[in-house]
Amino acid sequence: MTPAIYGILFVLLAPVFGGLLVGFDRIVSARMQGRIGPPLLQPFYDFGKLLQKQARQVNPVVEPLLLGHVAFMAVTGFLLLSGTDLIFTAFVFALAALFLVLAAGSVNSPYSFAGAERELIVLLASEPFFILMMAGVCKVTGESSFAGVLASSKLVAVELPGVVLAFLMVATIKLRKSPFDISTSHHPHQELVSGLTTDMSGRLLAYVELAHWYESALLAAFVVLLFNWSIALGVVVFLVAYALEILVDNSTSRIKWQLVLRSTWVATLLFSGGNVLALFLLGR
Amino acid sequence: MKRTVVPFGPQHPVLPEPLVLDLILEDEKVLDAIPTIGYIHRGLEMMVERVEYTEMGFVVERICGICSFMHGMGYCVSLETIMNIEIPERAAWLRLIWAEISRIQSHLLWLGLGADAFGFENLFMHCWRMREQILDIFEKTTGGRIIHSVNRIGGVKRDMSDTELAAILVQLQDLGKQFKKTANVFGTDPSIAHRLGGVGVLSMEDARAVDCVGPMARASGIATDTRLIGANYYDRIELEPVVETAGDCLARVVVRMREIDQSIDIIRQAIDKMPKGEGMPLETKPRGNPMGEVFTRLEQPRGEVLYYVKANGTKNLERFRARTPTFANIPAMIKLVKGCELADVPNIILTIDPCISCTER
Amino acid sequence: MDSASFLARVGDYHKAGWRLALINVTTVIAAPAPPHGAAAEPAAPATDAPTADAAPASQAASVFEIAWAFAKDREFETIREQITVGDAVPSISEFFGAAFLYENEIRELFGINVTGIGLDLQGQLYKTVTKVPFSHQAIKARLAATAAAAAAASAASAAAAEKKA
Amino acid sequence: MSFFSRSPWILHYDGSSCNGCDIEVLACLTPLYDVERFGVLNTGNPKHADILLVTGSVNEKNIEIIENLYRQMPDPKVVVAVGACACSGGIFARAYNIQGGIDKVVPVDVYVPGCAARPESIIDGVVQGIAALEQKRKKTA
Amino acid sequence: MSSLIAFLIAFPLVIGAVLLLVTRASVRNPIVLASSAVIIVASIAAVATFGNGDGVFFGLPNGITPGYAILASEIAITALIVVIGLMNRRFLAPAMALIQLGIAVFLEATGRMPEVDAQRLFWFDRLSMVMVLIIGIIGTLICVNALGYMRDYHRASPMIRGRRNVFFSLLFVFLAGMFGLVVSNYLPMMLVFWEITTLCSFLLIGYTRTTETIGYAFKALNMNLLGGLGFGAAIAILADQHMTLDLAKLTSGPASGVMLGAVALLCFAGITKSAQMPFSSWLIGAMYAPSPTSALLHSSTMVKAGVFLLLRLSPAITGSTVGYLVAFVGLGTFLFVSLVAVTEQNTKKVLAYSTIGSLGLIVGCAGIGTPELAWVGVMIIIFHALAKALLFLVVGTIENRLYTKDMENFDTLLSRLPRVSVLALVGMAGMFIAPFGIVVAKWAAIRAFLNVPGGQGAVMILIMAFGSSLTLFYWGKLLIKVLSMKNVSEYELSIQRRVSRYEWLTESALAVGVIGFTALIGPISDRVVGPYALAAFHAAPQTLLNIEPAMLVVMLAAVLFLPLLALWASRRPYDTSDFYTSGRNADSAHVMGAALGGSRTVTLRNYYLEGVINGALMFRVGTVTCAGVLIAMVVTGMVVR
Repeated sequence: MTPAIYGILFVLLAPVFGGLLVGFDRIVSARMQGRIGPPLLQPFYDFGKLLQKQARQVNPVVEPLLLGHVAFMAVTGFLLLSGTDLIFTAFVFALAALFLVLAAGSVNSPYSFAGAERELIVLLASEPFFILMMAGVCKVTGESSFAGVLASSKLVAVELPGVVLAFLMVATIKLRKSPFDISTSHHPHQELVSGLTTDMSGRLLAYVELAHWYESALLAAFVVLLFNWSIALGVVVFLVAYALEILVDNSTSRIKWQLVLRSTWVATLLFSGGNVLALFLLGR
Repeated sequence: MKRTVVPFGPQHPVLPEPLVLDLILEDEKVLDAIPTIGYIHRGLEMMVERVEYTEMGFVVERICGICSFMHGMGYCVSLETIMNIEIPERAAWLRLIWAEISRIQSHLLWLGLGADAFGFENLFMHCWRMREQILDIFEKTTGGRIIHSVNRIGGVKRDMSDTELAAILVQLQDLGKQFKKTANVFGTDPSIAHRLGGVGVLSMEDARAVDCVGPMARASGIATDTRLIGANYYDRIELEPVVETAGDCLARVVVRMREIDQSIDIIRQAIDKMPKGEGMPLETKPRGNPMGEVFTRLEQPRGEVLYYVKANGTKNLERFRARTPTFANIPAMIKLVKGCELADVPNIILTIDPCISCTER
Repeated sequence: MDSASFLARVGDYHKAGWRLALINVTTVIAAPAPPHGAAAEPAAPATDAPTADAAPASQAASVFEIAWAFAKDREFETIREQITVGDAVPSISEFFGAAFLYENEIRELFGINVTGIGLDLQGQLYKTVTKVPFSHQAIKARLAATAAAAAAASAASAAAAEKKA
Repeated sequence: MSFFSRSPWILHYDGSSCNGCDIEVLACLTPLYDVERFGVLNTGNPKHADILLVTGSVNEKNIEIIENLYRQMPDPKVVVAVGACACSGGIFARAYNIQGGIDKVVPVDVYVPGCAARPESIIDGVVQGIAALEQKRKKTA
Repeated sequence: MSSLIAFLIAFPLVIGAVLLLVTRASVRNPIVLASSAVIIVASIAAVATFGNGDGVFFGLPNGITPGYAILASEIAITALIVVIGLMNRRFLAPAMALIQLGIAVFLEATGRMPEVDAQRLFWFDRLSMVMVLIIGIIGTLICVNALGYMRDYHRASPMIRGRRNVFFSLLFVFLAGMFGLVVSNYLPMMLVFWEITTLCSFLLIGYTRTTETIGYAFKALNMNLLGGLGFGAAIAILADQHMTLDLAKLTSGPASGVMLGAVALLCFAGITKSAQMPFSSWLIGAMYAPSPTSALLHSSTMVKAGVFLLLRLSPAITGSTVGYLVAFVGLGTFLFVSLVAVTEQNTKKVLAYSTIGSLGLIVGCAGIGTPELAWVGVMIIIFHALAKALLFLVVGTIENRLYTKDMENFDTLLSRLPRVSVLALVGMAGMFIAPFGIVVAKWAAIRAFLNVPGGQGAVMILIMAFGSSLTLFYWGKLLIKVLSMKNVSEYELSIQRRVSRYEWLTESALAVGVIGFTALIGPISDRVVGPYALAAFHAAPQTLLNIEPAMLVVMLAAVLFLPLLALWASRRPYDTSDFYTSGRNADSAHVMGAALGGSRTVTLRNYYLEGVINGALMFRVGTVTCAGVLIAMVVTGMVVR
């Protein structure tokens, strides 16, 4: 029954982890920009305020879809940690992300719609990587569950260097960082106003935030899969990678969707694909 | 076939000011753009009916809060021409210095906004951090950060002491060095090259065809700079127009970045050449009411500005008209927006450095 | 105005590489201008015509002076034409595409009938509260209002002075 | 105390302003003033905003825009008029296309004076706006 | 027992003949309804009679042998093709039909045909069982649906001459052909049924008799006759070498030598019929036929015959080069049509590409041939049949209300046709959303490909990763359109009321099926698909490891809970708001302020990745690539072995 407890712990603690991460990010970014920045707990203040604020909806399907988005992000984490097949969690992960696209798309307003389309493109760009990564992890360890991979004696990252490399790129998408933050307004002044969150207000926006925190925590869990000696090692590596992402975020502009798609696919194909191909050819 | 229509503006985060475009998109390619403005139109030119010509300068300064100094100066120069007033030499030099400081301020402001539009928040912050130093200079020398009101018909209101000028020059040269680093980012960052390079290309022929002015024209290889006509003591300065030939958004950025250096150099020359000393005359008092008309041309940060003033011998002018650089550059912008990507629209709009309040008055 | 010869002159400027710098309109309140040859000389006020700042005679027609200004390097030249209200003015969009903004503007602000504008903004450029604010009537109304306000103010100050006394 | 005082998000709209106050509003975000210290974000989207900062006065064309933006903001919401033009029409009050301050269109909670309003006074206006926000929240809650 | 099967084949034939004579709708409707009910009951009865579904072989009642009936049928079919071909001045199809007949006659005349085992004419196992249920239930539901659809179709297009008697007659003959095909064990007999389905699909595609559809019909005919030729050649080889014409014996284990060559030719036939590249274009052309035709071709008949044959052949090709090459034809097709589908705006074509892609996956599974992949293949057949039938019927219904197939015109469908939209959403969810069957199958496929040794395995996983993401993209686009909402007028709302009760009935039944079968995936796996794979490959599939079927049910419940939540939310008052239009006027009927004054309706168009993916180019590249692999497959089978 232990795996299920891990899953429940994830559902409870991931938002705290994700929120603190965002708070940390905002402070570090501000320092890089020559500013002091907000308090560490600012994301939680924002979240609390959004819950207190009136939620005005354009249509009644947005809220259920957003709840689906949050719920399935949490469910993905739960499934992952409670021992469900890794490759299947990649599909559930995509479903969770899809709910956000649908919520934004259902508004049928120009900016939300464009944001939704871009998010779909971003999904299209990132999803192959996650499937490949999970397949690679399974192939290397011969295991198919989170606990199994953790128990494996091999350090996965050593055999999947290409996947680790591509992960850095794809994580930029999932963390909604420049240069890949094309679908939401990570930086305020963008052509899509607030991208797919444009028409969401109050608690609807809070759901998106919460889901994003879960998403960040999920990425941390994925890193643990790659650095499977211990959870602590994985989390530390994730934090280092996150710091790197902040740096990249602050030293690049947002690129256009064509390049997002092309570059991510090429990276996935070359690094992850090449890596997985090598694994198969070497008969590991 | 169905096409996406995006209502771009009047309220849009990439546009600090209201400008409206209906963008007709396929995927994200802009097939057509239908523009309109008018959200800032105040009827400023008509204020001549109510405001006497001596006070009108303060209204004209508020055509735009970014080139406020240049607008005030343009108005005063126009009336000085009509009334045949020769202004004291030191006043003319001071005007030139303030004008060039304004240009640096405006370019830094624009570089920041431009960077923010393509998602480079960090650069925005650094450009504006540097810009605050310029605002400090303005505050010290004129009393205002944005609206300066130092121009008078016949001269300027305030003097800057020679030591102060020397300190300003040091400060500006230091800023120029700081700016080198930022300029380096603009010049070398591959993601910026992706966003600006080859985007919104205006060839030299097109630039001539749409009659654009200022950095917009200079980035397309047209060596036009109204400062070259030599009025307002620019004939005493060594000045080469900054010209780039690529004609894309990046070229327009580079032109403005180089002009910051150029302006610092002009200020250095001016401080060298101006007459030194305390208590020199700053103003020649105008007498009577103006009669006659004039067209005045100046080079603002955004390009050539034109003033038409017609006076009829009364206290109120008969007609005042300002044709600002953005007004002349909007046709170029509309031309460039068609056929670009949605993500390029903010960059293209911003690289003309639009000042809608200038345009609409 | 003679459209054909005017357009020919504009065309010459275009061919010679001049840049359109400004299209400027000034409202001149005077007797109807002579039908031809007005372009060369400024509007000669008729002997009994009132000046602009004085209250205009109600019979006088609105006259606009339009100046098309062209620039080439340091040079700067204008073509000037005087027209009366209702006269059609040809657009110069065919030579100078950038003219559309000026032409839309003078149509909205001065009520000048510019024909054949390249990009017709259908009166939506400024969409002012006071329709055609620079038209003869609008100017007259505003001047009258200002005069009335001034008179009222002076009467009030006189009354105040009396009271003080 | 609610979270509103810790996380006021701003929507800035430029009415018929001369740009002066606009760029001062933007300057508040930049390193010298750094309003993000107080949790202030410039959202650029009425649906996310708590405080509507308007610079410049009301004219024929933007009157409905300001109205629309205000209507699209979820409650509780506060309007801060920044600069002389937004407060009363300022120097342009009698220009033919100006209808006056923005209180002609939407209820204004805080008036920030100045031509152009200085960043310090804009920040002060926002702080007062936060207080108004708290009061409105109490009323609706 | 055998009489039930004979009834399943004969009854639709008879009904088909009867319907040919019925021209009045009032007579036709009860006949179609009643006979559909009979077929459904009979197919369920057949499955029930066969008990646990272990493979059984049997002959015709009273031990009758087909004798010359097979040759006679072939002559009849060939004659029909020749006549129609010549009438339309097309000569390729008649030529191929004649060649095929020539082979048959030659074999018969020279006495090369081996003796028929009268007791092994039919083979009924779990795969046949699945197919019989799909044909018997989904196929008949489509026929019933067509009652409503065709009425509106002819109302909407008065230019087309109504020949509904022919249409319905063909539908039933088609079902008969399919029933025969999936239970045949004797290859020449199977070929006859095979050609019946080819002929029926040809006639159905050309139903409207416009120049365009006649062109597509002949394209379909030509390609399928080419496949039939392969089938015939395989029979000729087997007969010539005095090998067995018994399908079960042929596929009892890995084939070798000459037999592998024959199997390769049979695979070729399967690939043409399942519209894999390079033969995909015939199925795309078939989209111009009335929607029930598409539904029938895509879900329960025709293309499923192709993959059915390939799954049957799977044990014979597993592990061989031929098998790998077959797998790559399928997986290559999956990847390339997914790329093409991303750039396609016609909803029916998107559905068609999606079908070809899903079939490609099955072909890929069949080519590799492990117990797990056999499991995946059958699962996809089941769930794809349900979801795709539903989708085509729903799109048909929408098409008859809105007069458009353009996906861009499906926006705000949830507001305009709420109940139809819900059905469409179920269908789409069934195609690509996580707990639904096809996604579970895809996941299982990736798992199984992990065990494929060497570089092939890696390439397959790469194809799966990219292909699945592309699938997500094009379905996501369609889903956004359907899910969007706006305020609609009374008139627009009234449109939905004109949907006939036949359509409601059948589409709702299919929607319930999509959800119900997903919930039952555990039992289906345990009782049907798992044992089938065990029987075919002599090893139990290790698929639902680390995935609890119960967990899938919970996930499904969670996904289904959301629409209920939406329904509940929509009945409750909520704070409404306009959408963001940069401060311009906007209202809930989706009208916003335009730049030059006035207003304009919001129009939005999905992205088609222009400049990144060139659909036409991808189609050509895929066709050429897969053609190359296919030729290599046949050559390997025939020559290299």
